[in-house]
Amino acid sequence: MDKTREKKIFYASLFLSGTPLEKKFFRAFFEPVNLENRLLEYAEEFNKLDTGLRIRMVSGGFQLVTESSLVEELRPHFGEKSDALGRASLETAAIIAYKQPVTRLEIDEIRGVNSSGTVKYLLDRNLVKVAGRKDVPGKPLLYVTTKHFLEYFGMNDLSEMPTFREWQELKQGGG
Amino acid sequence: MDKTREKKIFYASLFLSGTPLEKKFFRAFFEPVNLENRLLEYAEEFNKLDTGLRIRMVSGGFQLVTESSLVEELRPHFGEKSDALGRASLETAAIIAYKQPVTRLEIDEIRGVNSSGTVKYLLDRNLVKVAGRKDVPGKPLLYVTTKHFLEYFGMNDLSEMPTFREWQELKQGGG
Amino acid sequence: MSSELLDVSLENFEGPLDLLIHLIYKNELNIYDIPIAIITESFIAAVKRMEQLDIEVASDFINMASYLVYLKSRMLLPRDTFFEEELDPEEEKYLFTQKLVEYSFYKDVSAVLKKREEESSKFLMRADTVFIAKEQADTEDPFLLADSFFDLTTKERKTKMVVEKNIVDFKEVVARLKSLVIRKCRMFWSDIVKSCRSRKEVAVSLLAVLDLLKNKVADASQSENFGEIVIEKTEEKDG
Repeated sequence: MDKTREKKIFYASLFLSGTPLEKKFFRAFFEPVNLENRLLEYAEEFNKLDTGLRIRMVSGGFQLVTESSLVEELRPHFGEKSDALGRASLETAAIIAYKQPVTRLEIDEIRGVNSSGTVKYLLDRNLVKVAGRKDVPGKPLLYVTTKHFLEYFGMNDLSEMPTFREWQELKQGGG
Repeated sequence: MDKTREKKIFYASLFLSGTPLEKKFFRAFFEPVNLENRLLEYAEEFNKLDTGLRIRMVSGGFQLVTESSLVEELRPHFGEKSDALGRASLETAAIIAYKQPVTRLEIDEIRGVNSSGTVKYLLDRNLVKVAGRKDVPGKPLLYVTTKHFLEYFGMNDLSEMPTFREWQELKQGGG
Repeated sequence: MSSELLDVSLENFEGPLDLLIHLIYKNELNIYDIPIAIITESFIAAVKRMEQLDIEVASDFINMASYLVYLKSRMLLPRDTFFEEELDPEEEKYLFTQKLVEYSFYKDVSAVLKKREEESSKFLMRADTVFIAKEQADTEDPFLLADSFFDLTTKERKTKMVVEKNIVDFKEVVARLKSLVIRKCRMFWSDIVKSCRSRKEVAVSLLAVLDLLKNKVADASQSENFGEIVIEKTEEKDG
């Protein structure tokens, strides 16, 4: 396949998907040698067209998104309908993110309240998922965060989560 | 708003939207004077970029689609390819398109066979819809074509279908 | 002609009108002036062929066959043998022709639609709207997670370690409540309690309120036993 065609298929795929596509998706039908470099090149080329659309790298893949400078105008028409996470959900998500894999009981202990509702809500929103069972009596389910979680919080991977030290520094700097 | 920004928002909106966007959608936040011309200009400009994505005019609006030449590579991954319509469905759809609003009995008479199955199928495929009842004994349902009908057949509006006169001239000229 | 009919099976035709059109073209007849006798013969032959092939012939086809026979006889019989209420045979034929022409039109339009369907299906699109995720508006960033998590975990540690001084700064609480009461003029004790993160903080807040009363920054009143306690800014009577 020539590069022009490959490039077009790359852009078209990102458009049709609407969600991030991993490199391995393209490996299935593009020449795999040096593929990542080519994809990065295509992405850069696309972004230079300055169409209001951008290809960004996210959670190990590529995603076609709108330029963030246009969000203000677009949000009234295309803003996510679901609310921002409430405090309970955010707390639960944070515990799962930092402690994963973690059981519901462990979450409950940290929060001091029952979290079954919020865990279910996070499962529904595809921010967390079940990843097996813990090898203790009762074999409770273990929860981990999803790819969408990374996307939602604008991270490439979990190593980008602020450490305790970073958080403290920020707190002191801000206060 | 300057034209560059307007153009970007136009492209970004088409990217985000899952359905064609009509001119009136943009009238709400763009300068309405001469808007259609500007949008057509933007669309043309975008198509010249030759990215594998195209803006097409369909069902009275603008829609971002992938280039038809890429369909073979893309379809296995993204084509939730709906079944092509059978002859009975196409005939029934054609009759509804020309005769709307029309009752099932009227369709049956033209086709010479019972069309209840195909009408139901077209309803399921969202190609036709019910638009009230005819004011005759029995108050039969009236059927009309949907916006999706236009999109499905790649038409901007129903006037793109051949007229009976055109067809007759062609027939008699050809015969 | 019967050999031409080998391809005739009911599934190939949408109905009797479809079969008629097929026969008209096959026999190179003029649709606008159909020789009824010929078409009737062909039609009946086709239906018989279907029966021979053991295909169940739908009643629509049988009805059409009998209608054609009727029409043919009407065309042959002398004019004055008709009943008054019946149509003139030429008019009857005209209506039949109209019906066929109309059907033929829709049949051709179906072919046009088929082509358009094929063309249009090559343009792929995304049927779901992409909604702008929250993070693009910077409403949800990882620090929000850090805040939630470390707030929880550090709070936990504090209550376990019980280093009273570190938990709630008395002076800070007094200052906060003082500025609140000055700004809002009036507040409820229950609201203050709700804003506290621990029982220690409630206790300190109570002391702080008492301090405000002592320093005449605020007055407190309770209309009934166990009722709501209202804390109000002291009115400045004499400076």
